[in-house]
Amino acid sequence: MTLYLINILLALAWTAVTGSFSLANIVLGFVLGAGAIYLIREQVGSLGYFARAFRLTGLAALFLYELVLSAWRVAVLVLKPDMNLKPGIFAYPLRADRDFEITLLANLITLTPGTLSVDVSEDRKYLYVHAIDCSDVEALKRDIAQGFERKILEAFR
Amino acid sequence: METALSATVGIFFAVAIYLMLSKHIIRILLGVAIFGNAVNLTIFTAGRVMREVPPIIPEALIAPDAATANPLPQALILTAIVISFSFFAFLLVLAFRAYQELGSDDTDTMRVAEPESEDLPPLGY
Amino acid sequence: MRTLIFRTIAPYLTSLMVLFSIFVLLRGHNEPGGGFIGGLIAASAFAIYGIACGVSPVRRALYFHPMAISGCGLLVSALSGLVSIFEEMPFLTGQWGVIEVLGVPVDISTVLFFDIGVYLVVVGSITSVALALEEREHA
Amino acid sequence: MAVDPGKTVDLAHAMVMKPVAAADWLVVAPVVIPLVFGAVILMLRHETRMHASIAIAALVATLAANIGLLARVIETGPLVMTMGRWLPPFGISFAADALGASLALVATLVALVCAIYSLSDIGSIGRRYGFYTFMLLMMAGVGGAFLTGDIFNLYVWFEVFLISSFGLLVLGSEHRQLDGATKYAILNLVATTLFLTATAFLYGIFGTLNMADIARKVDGLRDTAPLMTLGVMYLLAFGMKAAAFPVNFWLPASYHTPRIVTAALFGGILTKVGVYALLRTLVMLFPPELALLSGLIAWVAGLTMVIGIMGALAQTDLRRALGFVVISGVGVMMAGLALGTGEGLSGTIFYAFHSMIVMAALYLLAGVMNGVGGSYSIRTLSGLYGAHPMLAAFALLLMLAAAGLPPASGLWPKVMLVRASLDAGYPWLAFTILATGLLTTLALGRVFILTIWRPRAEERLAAAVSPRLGYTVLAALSLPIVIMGLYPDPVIRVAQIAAGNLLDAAPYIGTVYPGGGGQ
Amino acid sequence: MAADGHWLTFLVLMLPFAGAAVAPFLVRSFGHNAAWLLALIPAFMFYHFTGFLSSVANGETVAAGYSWIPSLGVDFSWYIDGLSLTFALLITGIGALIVLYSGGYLKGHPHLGRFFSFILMFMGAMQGLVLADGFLTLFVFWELTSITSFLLIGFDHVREASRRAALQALIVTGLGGLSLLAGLLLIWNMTGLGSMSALLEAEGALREAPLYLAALLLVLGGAFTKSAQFPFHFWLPNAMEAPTPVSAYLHSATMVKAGVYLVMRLNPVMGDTVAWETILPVFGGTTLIVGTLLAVRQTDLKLMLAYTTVSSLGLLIMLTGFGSEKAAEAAVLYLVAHSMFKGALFMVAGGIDHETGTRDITKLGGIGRAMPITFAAAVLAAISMGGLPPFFGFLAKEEIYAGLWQGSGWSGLITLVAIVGNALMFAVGFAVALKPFTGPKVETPKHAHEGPILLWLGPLVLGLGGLLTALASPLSHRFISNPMASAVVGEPVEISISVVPHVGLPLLLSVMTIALGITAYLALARGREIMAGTLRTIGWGPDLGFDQAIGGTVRISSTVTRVVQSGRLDYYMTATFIALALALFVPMILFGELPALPDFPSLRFYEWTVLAIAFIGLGAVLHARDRLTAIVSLGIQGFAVALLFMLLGAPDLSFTQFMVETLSVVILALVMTRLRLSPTDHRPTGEKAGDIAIAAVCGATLGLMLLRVTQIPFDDTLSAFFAENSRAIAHGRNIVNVIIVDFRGLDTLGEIAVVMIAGLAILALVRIRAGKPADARKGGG
Amino acid sequence: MIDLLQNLLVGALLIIGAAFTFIATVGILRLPDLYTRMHAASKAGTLGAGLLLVALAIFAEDHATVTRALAAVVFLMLTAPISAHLLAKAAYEAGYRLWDRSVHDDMAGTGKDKPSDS
Amino acid sequence: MTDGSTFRELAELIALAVLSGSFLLAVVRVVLGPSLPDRILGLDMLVSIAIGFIAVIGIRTGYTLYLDIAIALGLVGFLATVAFARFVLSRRYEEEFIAEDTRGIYGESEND
Ligand code: NA
Ligand code: NA
Repeated sequence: MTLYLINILLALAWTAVTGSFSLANIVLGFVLGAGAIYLIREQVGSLGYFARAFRLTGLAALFLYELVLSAWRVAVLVLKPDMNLKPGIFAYPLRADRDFEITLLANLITLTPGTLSVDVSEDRKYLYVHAIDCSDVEALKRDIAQGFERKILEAFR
Repeated sequence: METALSATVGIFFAVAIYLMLSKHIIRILLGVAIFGNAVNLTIFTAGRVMREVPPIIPEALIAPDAATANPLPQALILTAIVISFSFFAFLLVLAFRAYQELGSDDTDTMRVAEPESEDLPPLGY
Repeated sequence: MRTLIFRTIAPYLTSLMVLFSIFVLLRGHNEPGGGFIGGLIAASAFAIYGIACGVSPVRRALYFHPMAISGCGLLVSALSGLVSIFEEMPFLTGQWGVIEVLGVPVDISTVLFFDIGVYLVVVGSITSVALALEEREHA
Repeated sequence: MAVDPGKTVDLAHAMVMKPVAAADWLVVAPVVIPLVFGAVILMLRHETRMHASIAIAALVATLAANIGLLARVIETGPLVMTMGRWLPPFGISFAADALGASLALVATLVALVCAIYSLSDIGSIGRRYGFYTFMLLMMAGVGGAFLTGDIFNLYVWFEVFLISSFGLLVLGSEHRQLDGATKYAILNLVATTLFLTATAFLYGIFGTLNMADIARKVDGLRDTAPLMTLGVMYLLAFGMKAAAFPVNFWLPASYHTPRIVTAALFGGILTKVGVYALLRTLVMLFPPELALLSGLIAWVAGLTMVIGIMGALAQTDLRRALGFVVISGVGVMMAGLALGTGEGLSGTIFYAFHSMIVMAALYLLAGVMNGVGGSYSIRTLSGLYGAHPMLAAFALLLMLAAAGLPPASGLWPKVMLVRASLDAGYPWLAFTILATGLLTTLALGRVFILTIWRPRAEERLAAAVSPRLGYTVLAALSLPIVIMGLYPDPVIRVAQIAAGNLLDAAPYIGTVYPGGGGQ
Repeated sequence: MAADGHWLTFLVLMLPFAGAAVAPFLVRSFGHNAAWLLALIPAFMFYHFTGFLSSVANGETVAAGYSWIPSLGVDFSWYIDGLSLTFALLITGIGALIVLYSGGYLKGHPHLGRFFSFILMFMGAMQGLVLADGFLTLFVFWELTSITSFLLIGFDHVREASRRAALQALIVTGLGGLSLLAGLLLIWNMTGLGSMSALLEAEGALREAPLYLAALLLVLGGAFTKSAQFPFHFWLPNAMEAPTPVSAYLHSATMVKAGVYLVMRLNPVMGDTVAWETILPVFGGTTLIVGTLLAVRQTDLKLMLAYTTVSSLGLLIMLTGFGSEKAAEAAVLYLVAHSMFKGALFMVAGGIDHETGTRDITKLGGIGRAMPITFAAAVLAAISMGGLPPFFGFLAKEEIYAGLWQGSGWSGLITLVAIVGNALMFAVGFAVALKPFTGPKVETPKHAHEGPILLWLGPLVLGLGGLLTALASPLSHRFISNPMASAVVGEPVEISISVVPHVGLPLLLSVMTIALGITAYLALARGREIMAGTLRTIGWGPDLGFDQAIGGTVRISSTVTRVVQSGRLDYYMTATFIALALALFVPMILFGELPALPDFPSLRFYEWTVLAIAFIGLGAVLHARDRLTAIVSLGIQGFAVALLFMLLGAPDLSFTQFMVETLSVVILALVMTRLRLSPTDHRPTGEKAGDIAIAAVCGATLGLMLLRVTQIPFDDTLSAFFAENSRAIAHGRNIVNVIIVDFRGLDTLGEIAVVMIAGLAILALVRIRAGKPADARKGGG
Repeated sequence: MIDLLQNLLVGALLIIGAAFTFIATVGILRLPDLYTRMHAASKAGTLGAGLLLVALAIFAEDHATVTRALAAVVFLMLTAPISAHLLAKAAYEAGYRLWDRSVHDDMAGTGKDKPSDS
Repeated sequence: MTDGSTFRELAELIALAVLSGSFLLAVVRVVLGPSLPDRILGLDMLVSIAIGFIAVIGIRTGYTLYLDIAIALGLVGFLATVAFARFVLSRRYEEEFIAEDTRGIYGESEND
């Protein structure tokens, strides 16, 4: 978090020096600031900062990919003359246990293919997910566990 | 455009009034809401209509260089929308409380202020 | 409605919306927006907060009773119209001035305060309604 | 590109350059003072002890401003202030003429007296949930309605006092209140919405909202625009607000349900705002249309009077009877509108002053009677004379006032209206006015002999509420009633000036547009 | 108006009201003896008016006053001539005696002070009435007499009969008062003359006015009700519920004569027409006969006197309207005589009641020995009433017959009526004066003995007055009868009649009357039975009719109100929208305000879509099976309107509309949470058709009106101004917002006031619950 | 060249975005129960609107618009899943059953589907 | 030859047409229901479409100021859905209501 602040300060310094407060210039300042911090990564112990940044980026990329994919699948499904659906709700055992992680996971699941978070169990052990194709529950669970949940845990721990 | 809007306004008014002739407060309230929209469209149309050009002066100019939509009716409607929203909210809660206390939203049965069987006042002296 | 997911995300959403509402308020003079719309957005934010996390946190967050905020708004608007009496001008005549904040010139005007008053009235009243109804819900 | 236009633009093309003296603020003071103090009271929600004093102080200040305003208007003619310094018709003009200023004054007087009576009628819960805020904002709305010179702004002030009256009406949430408020709210909302619709059409026709501007443009549009339909719409919308037959239903359905001080405020003030708006629009803006509608309005007036007083005769509940008396008074005022002559209009205006005070006083009287007699029903209320002769005296005076008998104020406006009716060739209207007076005597005379004179069957109850405060406010209202009854000349003079301003709008227009041209 | 020198008269006019104000305090200090002090007020007034006697006798009149309501051209003015002066003297003179009598009669009454107040107020009103010159001065005092008489009749308000009588008198005389007002205003309108003196000067003006007959009927409406002419006579006997001083004063000597006064006053300007000379004698004669017949029926002393008063009033009206100079003179003489003898007899009746505890003539007898002075007063009065010499009543009676008999059939009929009426009055009068005092002693509730001086002074003075005025007839004619008769006739007249009987037709008729009267006196008991039987057969009378009228009015009112104010919101709404439909449709058709035929609109496809969405939303709201669907559908049309605003260049509107629609739906959802609603609402098909018709007409006409409006060339000065100055002066690029916060900031100030109040009102609604005095929760903070 | 690219990109995004939106609406019409319909709305719908906003961002010249367009996308992504979750949960707890040909329901019997509190 | 604006304008029209169609279809769902959550879903969909519509109109007219409306609509549309969900939840045990509400599609129509 501290490093994030430092990065912002660097960006501000950049804009002050260049005398332009335009958005592009701020972004440029931020990127340059990140580069500057990267240069001094070992002194300031910023390895985790970048690693997390990369993982977050990875999560975002995965999400976008999954979003497009899911939208596409839904499109195909909907446009098919014969919708051979096998929907259902399954309980997904959570590894994540922080509110924030659970929430993020649930939201990502909702936005991705064929799954939709309905609820979290009282004891926060299970996430109830509605799937549009529930013929193979275990495969679904596996996908989530190795997809989003892993990435989230990587990014935030 | 004005013709289409006039017709629209007429339909809005008709629907609103039909709903307001109901015995049930919730329906009357729906009528009130539509009534409000009808009036807003009336104000809008009465100020004459122009497509798409919002009455906002471009950054570079001191005054619009071309005709814009008439801003005054818009300002009037804003005031009217806000007011009718306030009234709608009040009426809604009033209806709700009336329902809670009187047990009905049928205006025929919630006649507490003017009860049905009122006897004559005393005729003596 | 106080599900874990909603409850976790609602405060962030609320602050985001309040921020956005102030943005809408301040730019209203030049772009679509203004006190009323800004106030509605902020009130929506508090309503979401209230639905997700309960009424008490919202009341604590606002500190003042929403209707007092509303009254304050009306007062601010009316008073901003009264400033012009000192300039021998009619009620609600806009007074414009520039003050320096840390060396940066900032335009201030009675018109802006008027709009802020509108904002406060709307935030206060609508929030009050929403909270009162929400509260009744759990009575 | 820093645009600093103030320096490059000649302000005189857009703004009033003449400095505005602080004394000119009298014209907005009746709105601003109650508005500001209403907000302050709301901010001090929990200091309920302070509410009444703040409200009374605010109303005293408003009353003072109103007195100053009326004095100035009588002395030097209409007073105008265009908000935001914009030239009329671009800014919203407040334009006080004798009509608006005098009605605002009387309304404030009534409100002040009601505020004093509320000390005994409104508890801390009522205060906490906004009684005084509602009341002050209602007065701001009423003042605004009387003083504004802009027709859309008139709509806004109508809504302000309407929503405030809703608040007052529901305060307490008793069953009857909720039912009454539902009818009141929905029907009144229909009325104001019609008003707004008519105003939309008006704007579409005239391209302006300033009443002086409309008045000077109207003759040029008479051949091309659907002004008759417009006039009828205003007649209907404001007739509803004024509770004229056949659109008077909301009033008897609701006025008897709230706290008595609220009923007094309503009974005194609200319908008169509707009458005022009728006068302002129909007489000042659409006189030829009014002339064509004269017969219709005369019928409305007559039926309103008769239906109203018949309703009063049929009631057991004192407050409900008074609601109908209010309606019958509206009919009397409509009569002057139908005649449209100077004498008729001044009769209407005088009657409005009279009716505001008398109806408020009658409701307060009912409140005091209930306080000492424990009921509003003329079936059970009785035996008040023995213990409370003062009450009997007030009751008698107010009965005479309402019936239009000397030595109270009601006589003179009726005389003026009867004379005007005979002059204008409406003898049956004169007859109806007089017959209504007789029926009012009957209705209230019955109330008097039953509640005041009739002895109580059981042992007399100790007064639940001390009538002292009630006597004070009744005395405060009786004083103008008697003065107007014995020496009506100043009031008639004001009413005549007001009527003159309506019939000849030239001074009004001239004040709003001092240059004669304007734009 | 000349004011100088007349201030004393003005003071005298106001004096009784001042006396009314202090009376309760005097009574508190002096008890019933305050009467002596208070009697000084009328005594002083009487004295003041005697000062006018000689000048008035010389044919002078005084018209004076102050400008009262210059803006209406109304003066507070008075007119003193023979007519008003005589009345004023009677009012103040008898008034002084009545005040004294009241002190005795109501001695010890807890509300004696109040009584004095009322009686003094009445005195002031009555005096003002007869002296008033300006029409409105007259009317104000006229109504004040009705009001004070209401208070006096209802003085004993614990009794229902009192209350009824008071209301009855108020309503009947109130009816007349309004009729009179209408008449006076009509006269004023027609002639431009607003005062009696002016009217008297322009003698012919009124008779020739176009609406003379209407004015006459209206004025007579006032006079007849006040003077208890048939069929309005019934209130007067009922008014005997009042304490006896009131009966003696108001209901014999003064107030009931107000109508006679009015007729006399107007005789010079309204008389001498066929209408006048028909209506007055017919009503007067009928009243005379009916009154006497009903008097015969009574056993109560006061009621007997009351009905003879009705007769006398009828006689006076008949005489005044007969049209001959002599008849008018007779009316004058009879009026003066009647005031004295009837006032005396009432006081005697009251004295008897006071001392014996009963007024029932059948339960009285032989108290003459116990109450000799009262007996004497009674006999004196009765002789005058019977028209026997040498009393003033005799002069009057002689003059009556001299005035009425003209040889024609009509005059014969009238004369016959007068004879019958006088004879019966003779009988009743002597019955009252003799029956209780003579014959064997009858046991009475209280043991009879002579009352205190306060009780017998009045009747005795009045009884003697009837004798003295007759004996000194030249004097009384010079100062009283002649000036008054001149005023009534309208030109100077000279009355010559004296107590010395002149042999002639009048004397013959008098003898006939007396003979008939004695017969009737002897057959009184039998006559009573016959009358009682007759009335039982008829079974209905105006008095009963009054109750039925009141009850009927209330019932009809109730029925009408029940229809008009049905208590059902849907009726109210239906009526309102029918009114709207008519208000729009009729002028549009009648005045040709329909729009020109428009072209078919050319819209872009997505604009059509938006409109279609709106209509689908509306349709769904209408068609919705349950209210929830309707609510959701409501969102659709609001949504469509917002889109429409966006497409039409109104971003602020669109923005606001979206927000507001959403919030409306949110609040609906929050509120509806707890509502358990029946899923459908029922509207019978017939009702549905009606509603559809109303809605369709309203919608169509509003749409047409809008179209019509948009076909007028538009004046966009305002918007051009806003566009030009929005940025240049008001520093804002968003013109709409600049309008809202600057150009039309006041609208917005009002608007936020509405928002604030709505919030507060909703809070009050939600928090305050009936029966639970507090807001339960502390959460409000 | 930049203009061409921009226009082509904007045009393509417009068509694709609109298409996804359309598909979503077809989905909510065709799919058999509430829960399956919500898939269409929360995915295709969100993506459609998002793409159209991105098209606007690309089309716009000034930074403020770009930022706001992207902010709008983020808001959309943030709120869409939550509203889907809330609606699904509410509907399930309110007793709206799954489609009768659903193959699996782990939530049945957790107490969410029947009265648990007073 | 061209800067591709013709294509863009065509795409705008296509998008508007498609979105118009979507509007109508979503409205159909709202109107048809059959259950309350279905209608809410339809409304939610309408909001999404409107956001897209605003974007397209913004491109077409060049007035990007409509964007703020889109943002606010996103936020407040969310509030509406939340409130409706809350409403649905609060009615959870009204068996009668639900039975009637769901009869159309989950019951008879599928089986019969
Ligand atoms: Na506004
Ligand atoms: Na009123």
